[in-house]
Amino acid sequence: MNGKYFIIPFLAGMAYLFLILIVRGIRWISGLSKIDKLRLFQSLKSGRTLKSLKEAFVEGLLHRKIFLKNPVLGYMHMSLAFGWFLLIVMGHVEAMVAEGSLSVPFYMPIFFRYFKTTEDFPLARFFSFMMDLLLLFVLSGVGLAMLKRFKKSLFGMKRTTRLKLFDRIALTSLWLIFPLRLLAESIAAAISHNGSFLTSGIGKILSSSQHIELLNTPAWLAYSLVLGFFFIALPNSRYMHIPAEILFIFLRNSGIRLKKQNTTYTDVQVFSCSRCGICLDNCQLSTAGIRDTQSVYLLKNIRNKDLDDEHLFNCLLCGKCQIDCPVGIETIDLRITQRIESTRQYNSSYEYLEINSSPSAKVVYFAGCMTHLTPGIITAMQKIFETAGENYWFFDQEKAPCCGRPLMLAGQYEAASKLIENNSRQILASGAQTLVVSCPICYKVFKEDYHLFNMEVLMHFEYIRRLIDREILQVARSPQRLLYHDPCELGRGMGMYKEPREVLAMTGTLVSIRNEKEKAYCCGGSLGNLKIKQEERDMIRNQAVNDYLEHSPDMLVTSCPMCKKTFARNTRIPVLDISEIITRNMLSPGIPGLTESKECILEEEYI
Amino acid sequence: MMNKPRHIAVIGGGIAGMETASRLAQAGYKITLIEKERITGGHLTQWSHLFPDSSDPAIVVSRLSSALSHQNIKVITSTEITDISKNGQYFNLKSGSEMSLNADAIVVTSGFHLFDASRKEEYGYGLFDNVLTSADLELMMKNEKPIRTASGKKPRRIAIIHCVGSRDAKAGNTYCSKVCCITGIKQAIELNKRLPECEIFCFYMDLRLYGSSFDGLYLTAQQKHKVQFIRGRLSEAAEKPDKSLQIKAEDTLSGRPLRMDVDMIILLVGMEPGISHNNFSRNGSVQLDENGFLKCKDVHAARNLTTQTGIFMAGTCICPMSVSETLENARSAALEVINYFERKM
Amino acid sequence: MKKTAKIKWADFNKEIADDNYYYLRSCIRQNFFPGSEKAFLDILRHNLHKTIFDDASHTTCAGIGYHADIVTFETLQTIAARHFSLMNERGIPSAVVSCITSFGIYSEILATWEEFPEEKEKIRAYLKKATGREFEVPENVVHSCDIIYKFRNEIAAQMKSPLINQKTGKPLKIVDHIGCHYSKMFPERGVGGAEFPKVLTGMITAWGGETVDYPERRHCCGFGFRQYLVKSNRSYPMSNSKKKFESMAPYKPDAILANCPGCTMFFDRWQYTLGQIEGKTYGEDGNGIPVLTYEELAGLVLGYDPWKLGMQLHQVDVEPFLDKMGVQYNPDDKYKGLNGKYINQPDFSGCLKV
Amino acid sequence: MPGELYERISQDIRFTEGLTACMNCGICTAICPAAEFYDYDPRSIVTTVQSGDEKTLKDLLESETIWYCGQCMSCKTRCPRGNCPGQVIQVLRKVSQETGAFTKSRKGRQQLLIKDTVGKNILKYGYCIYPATAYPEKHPEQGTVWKWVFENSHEVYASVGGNYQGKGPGTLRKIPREALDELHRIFEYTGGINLFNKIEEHSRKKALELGFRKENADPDMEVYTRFVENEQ
Amino acid sequence: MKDLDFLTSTPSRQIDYEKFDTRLLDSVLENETSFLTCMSCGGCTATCSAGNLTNFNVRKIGLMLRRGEIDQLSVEIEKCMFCGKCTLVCPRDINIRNVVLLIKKGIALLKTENILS
Repeated sequence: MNGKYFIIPFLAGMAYLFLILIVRGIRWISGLSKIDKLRLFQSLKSGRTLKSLKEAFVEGLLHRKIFLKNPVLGYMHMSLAFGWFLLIVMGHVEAMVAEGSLSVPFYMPIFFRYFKTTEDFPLARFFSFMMDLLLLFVLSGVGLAMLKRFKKSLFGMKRTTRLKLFDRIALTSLWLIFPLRLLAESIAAAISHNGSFLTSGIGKILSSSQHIELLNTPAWLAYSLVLGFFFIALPNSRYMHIPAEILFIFLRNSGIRLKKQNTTYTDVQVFSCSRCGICLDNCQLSTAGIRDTQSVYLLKNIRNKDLDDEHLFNCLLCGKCQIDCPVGIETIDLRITQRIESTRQYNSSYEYLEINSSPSAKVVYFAGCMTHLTPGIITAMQKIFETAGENYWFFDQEKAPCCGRPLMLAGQYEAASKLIENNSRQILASGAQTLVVSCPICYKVFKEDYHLFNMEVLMHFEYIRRLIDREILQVARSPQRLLYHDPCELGRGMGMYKEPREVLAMTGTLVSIRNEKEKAYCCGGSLGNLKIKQEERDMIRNQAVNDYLEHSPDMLVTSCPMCKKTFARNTRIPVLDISEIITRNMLSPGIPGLTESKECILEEEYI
Repeated sequence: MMNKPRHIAVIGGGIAGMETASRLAQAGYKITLIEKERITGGHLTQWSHLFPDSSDPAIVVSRLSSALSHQNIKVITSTEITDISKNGQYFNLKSGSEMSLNADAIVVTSGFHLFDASRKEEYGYGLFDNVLTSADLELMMKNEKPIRTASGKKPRRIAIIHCVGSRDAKAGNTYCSKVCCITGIKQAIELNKRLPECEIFCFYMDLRLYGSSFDGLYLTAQQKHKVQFIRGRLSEAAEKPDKSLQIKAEDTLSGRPLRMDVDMIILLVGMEPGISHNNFSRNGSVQLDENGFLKCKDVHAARNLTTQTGIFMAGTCICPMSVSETLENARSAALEVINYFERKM
Repeated sequence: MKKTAKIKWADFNKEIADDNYYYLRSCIRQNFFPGSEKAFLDILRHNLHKTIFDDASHTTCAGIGYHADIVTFETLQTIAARHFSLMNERGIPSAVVSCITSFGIYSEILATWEEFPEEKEKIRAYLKKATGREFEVPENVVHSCDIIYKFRNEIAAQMKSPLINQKTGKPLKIVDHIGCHYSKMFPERGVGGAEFPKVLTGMITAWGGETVDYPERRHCCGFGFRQYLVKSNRSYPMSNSKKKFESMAPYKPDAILANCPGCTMFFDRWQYTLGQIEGKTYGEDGNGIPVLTYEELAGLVLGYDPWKLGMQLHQVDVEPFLDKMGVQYNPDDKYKGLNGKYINQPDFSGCLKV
Repeated sequence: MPGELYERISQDIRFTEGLTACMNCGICTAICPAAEFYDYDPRSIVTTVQSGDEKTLKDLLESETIWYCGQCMSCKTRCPRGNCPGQVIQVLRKVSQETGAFTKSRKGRQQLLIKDTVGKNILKYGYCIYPATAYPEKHPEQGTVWKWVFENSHEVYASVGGNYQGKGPGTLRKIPREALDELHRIFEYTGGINLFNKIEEHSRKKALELGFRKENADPDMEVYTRFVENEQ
Repeated sequence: MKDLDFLTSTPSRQIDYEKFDTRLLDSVLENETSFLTCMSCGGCTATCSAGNLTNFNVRKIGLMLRRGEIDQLSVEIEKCMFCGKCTLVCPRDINIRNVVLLIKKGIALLKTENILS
């Protein structure tokens, strides 16, 4: 067979790709901690492997999540990935049938039409039809991808990521692979009359040319070349996400999690990002014109090792990017880990902290720094405790450190642990069983990072709910239309959507909107973002307010003092905390009947 | 109606006098406006920019000047009234022995006198080449001169000193001159526009920015023009061999003394009562208040009335005022004069 | 509210009596510049033909004790009242005070009595009880530098050596230092007010010299009373003096002229100390800057022998200045006693022993 | 709340004279020689006194800070309200000595040293400073020339027309007995001696408190003096 | 040199504008322009969680930065808890948390460059 050398680029690319993948795979896996390696090993032996395989198939090839979010985009990804996959599988079957052997050289199916010019094997027509059909399937995806690149709005996307050199090579190669395959096969079909509807059709047109034979080898060479290019570019481009994602799925399913420092698991996640850009559309920072700090850029920056604080810390940490990530990258924790790395050299020791004696109490109330700026919530909570006759200790009434969460959001993990340790000791010393907090920021850190043993940590509305259930507290229903704003730390952060709504439903009519729960807006106040300007925060907040106003609620209710403060700056919509709504509609003990609820009381704030 | 037009003498051809004169002339009164300088317009003729909008004071002056061409107005310049006396139902005004004039009423609009900065010796005005007053700076900018040190160099750092001659028992003035703070901020901004590389510091005790847009100007000065504000009153300035100035103040917010070298100092001089006030008060015809300004009959209800019936007043001879306040005050004085004659009829 | 008159201090001349003075001596000046007080009396009597009474009976004013807080204000006032009583006894209406601290104290007492007459009556009672004396406030209390300033032109008329550098023909550059208590408290009691008193510069220019302004000109020498008197506090006065030396050194002054005995002494001594500890000098060629009292300067101008003026008692050698002025002196007489007898001599004089 | 200490401070005429109402402009601190070399801020002292709070005043009287002032009175020159923080300091120091608060601070305790040198000179010789007691070993900064003067005092003073320890008028004359007696009586009748005694008495208490005790249980003032001299 | 038994001269407490390193200030101003607009009202200090526990003064942090007192600043800045109350009460909406972050970062950098011990 003359001219067989044209497959060399393909072979070289393939060899390079596998070499890199093996090296990386070994490095990533060996870089895991001992315990994580054990986890991986255990899971490979168990049924979880099957689950991972299935997930890899469903997400990696079929792109289920993208499909659900955006069918056109999903189809595009699926046609490329799954179509190519099928082409390879079908090609191998065809080659095996044609050769009558289970072992054919692995390049054979790729260049099948070049090598096999006759249709003298069983089901040859069927195979060539299927192969043409699959090629068309893939080409439709390529077509869409080209269209998307030049007219993204057709895909319902506002923005796509920017490309760098290797991405461009890989992308161009990828775009060219299938049209060139079509061309090569069509030329082969013109010469050997072996194609099906697609290739032979084009072959017929091409056969009008006098020197069609002369074009055959160059066309296959071109096809081989772009494949080679693609494979060489792949590990250095975003297409690395294809193999990385598969590994990611296996590691994740074996129970490996992100740590407070970078590990190779971080790298696996970083490389698993396909830069599909879905996170860009979810991100509210775009509303404020911030367009270079989103998760996809963060991952890119980590990969390229050019992450700076201005980008790292300009994120609300609201978690909206994470919920829709088709790959399931833990964008929030990943960013916090980077913040920990970035600020590791300057953590505070808070040597001035003192342990004061704690009074004994049944319930400890921790208002938190933010609640101290919304005295309305404190007053409401005190009233609730008093009505309930609770033996409670207001831990931070006079002097107490912060809960530590804001420090964590700033990456100051070690420093936060000092506060956590100090607070824990004092809270535990009270002998209380329950810790009530009125701020989701505190709630999250108390739940996740404090070690309070048997002590139960409750958000204030959970505590209120118990009081109502036990008929210690009675609330009246008012006809008010209440729109509940999910705080990020509580909703996406802790998955609490149902509980606050249940409490609110007892005292008013809840207005349901499209952008709630997982899709809820961030108020823009976020302590997670250390770089954003106030005007930008205002834009983000106003976007939410404008949407809320369309549903004409009587009141915006939230369960986060920070959200409350943020919304209070926009005076178009009255905003209250759950606790305040409850105290307003609380029936005074002994005096049945509705306490008068005022429409909107502008409470005195510290500002 | 009146049989014979009443004759009113307006003493002082600054903006208060010009505005009062033109308003009264429009109302049909005969006006004699007496100005001691060669031209009317007062201090504004020496000024470059008005706060808060950086507009040109020449526009204000020329509008007022054209109103003076009214047929009922007679303008006498280069004449200083040295004595006022009451003569039956007339007031008699004298300028030395050269001029004598009778009027049915008088409006004093004799304005203010800029604090003589050389009285604060420790600031070195008149001693050191690079110590200027806010008025010197205005004149420099008005004449489109580049802002340079005495030796012609571009200043790298300028200090603007608030409260010079104001709120100062040592200078004999314990009142606040009110417009200096905002003038300082305006000048800081103008300096930054002309010298973008130059650091500008304001030394203040309190920023008394009473106008609705003045605080916005303060913000702009900080934000856009990188003007820095240090809370502390300048204690002394001293000249260094290279003619730059070493200044000392306390950074009161740090509680520590502060020394700084600057290439130029701008002293925000306050308004003092005009010297001619003594001429009016000498024979007891009008009284002065504790700061030496003309005393109002009532600080709330009768700000344009002196203690002498028939003698009115307007503008900065009453107290420090901005341009817009002076003009408003002048119009209210005109109204008081008209009321006075209508009641008399 | 205390208001001050709206005047320019630069034009201010205080009232200084013409003749017939009562001399109140200074502790520090007698200790460290004994020749200066002698020279002052000599100049007044022999060059200016004035009457000045030098009383044996007056004592210290206790001012150093007062500002170091171990002497009460009442004690201080009564001591001053006793001195006024001594003046009354002699019928002399005008006091000439040699010390700036004392001058400040008399000024403070007179101002207090003016504002609180009942305080004066209290002191009258104290003095009566303690000594049986009565007193009236003198008509005029000035510092001895005020007298020299007042008659600076008369002195200039008798001048033997003007303040001209004999080698270059240019005026000698002299920086002045005014003692804080001369007029910082009561500007109306200093010639030219508080900021730029003319009392010393007036002498310098009248005698042909030139004065230079320097940034720390008005800064205190750093005496600080208790800050100097207690050994462990002495880094404070030294730091302050050092600040002044560093500020004046770039102007290359030929001498420092001070009107306060303490300041004169400190500038002289701290240059030595800084030289010893830090190895640094502030004058030319590794020397210090000579420090002069105004009596010494007047004496030199009038042709007095520097050793009779007591200039050998300066730690910083004054010879370079004398040479520039062209004053005739015999170096061999520097350490000679009353009858030309050699007294012995210091280990070394100057700032830095090399 | 204003209490006894504020009463006591405000009764001194120097307080009336020295403080009207401070507007916190900082002009005094700006040129204060002590503010530069000590952790000292006359403005804030005046504000503290102005607040009149008894507890804060007590702390102030026991603090180091009131002893930092060098009494140059430069503050008085510039104050736009005509105040004199230096005079306020004098009053605070007086009250601190009267109440014994001065022994609570290192710098305050030094008052004993000043009383024992300057105080002694005044009463013994009628001079604040006296050649015979300006010992060169205690005054190394006075230099080699002073050592020469000290060692040859009679000859040196005589050579420049002095009258050291002589009769009659003149430089460093001996103050006549009658004059010294009058001076003594003035000190006695005006509370001067009383102040000396107060300083001594409180210092003795402090010496005992610090455990400087002689065999007979009296305070050992020599050791205490050396302690105060060398305290850093 | 001779030891005359007492300190030679005391270090000056005076803020000397001619003598400080503005690199830290410059880097903060470059990245957080809102810091320019501080008017030293002290609202931040009044609300500060850390300031409630110790003598930490947020307003003075800004002053130390402006006056180049880096040594003191490096000690004081450690006390901040990042709780963000200051940012919320600031009448000029200064992003104080970022200022603190930038200072901490800058100081760490100066330390690595051995400029600060």
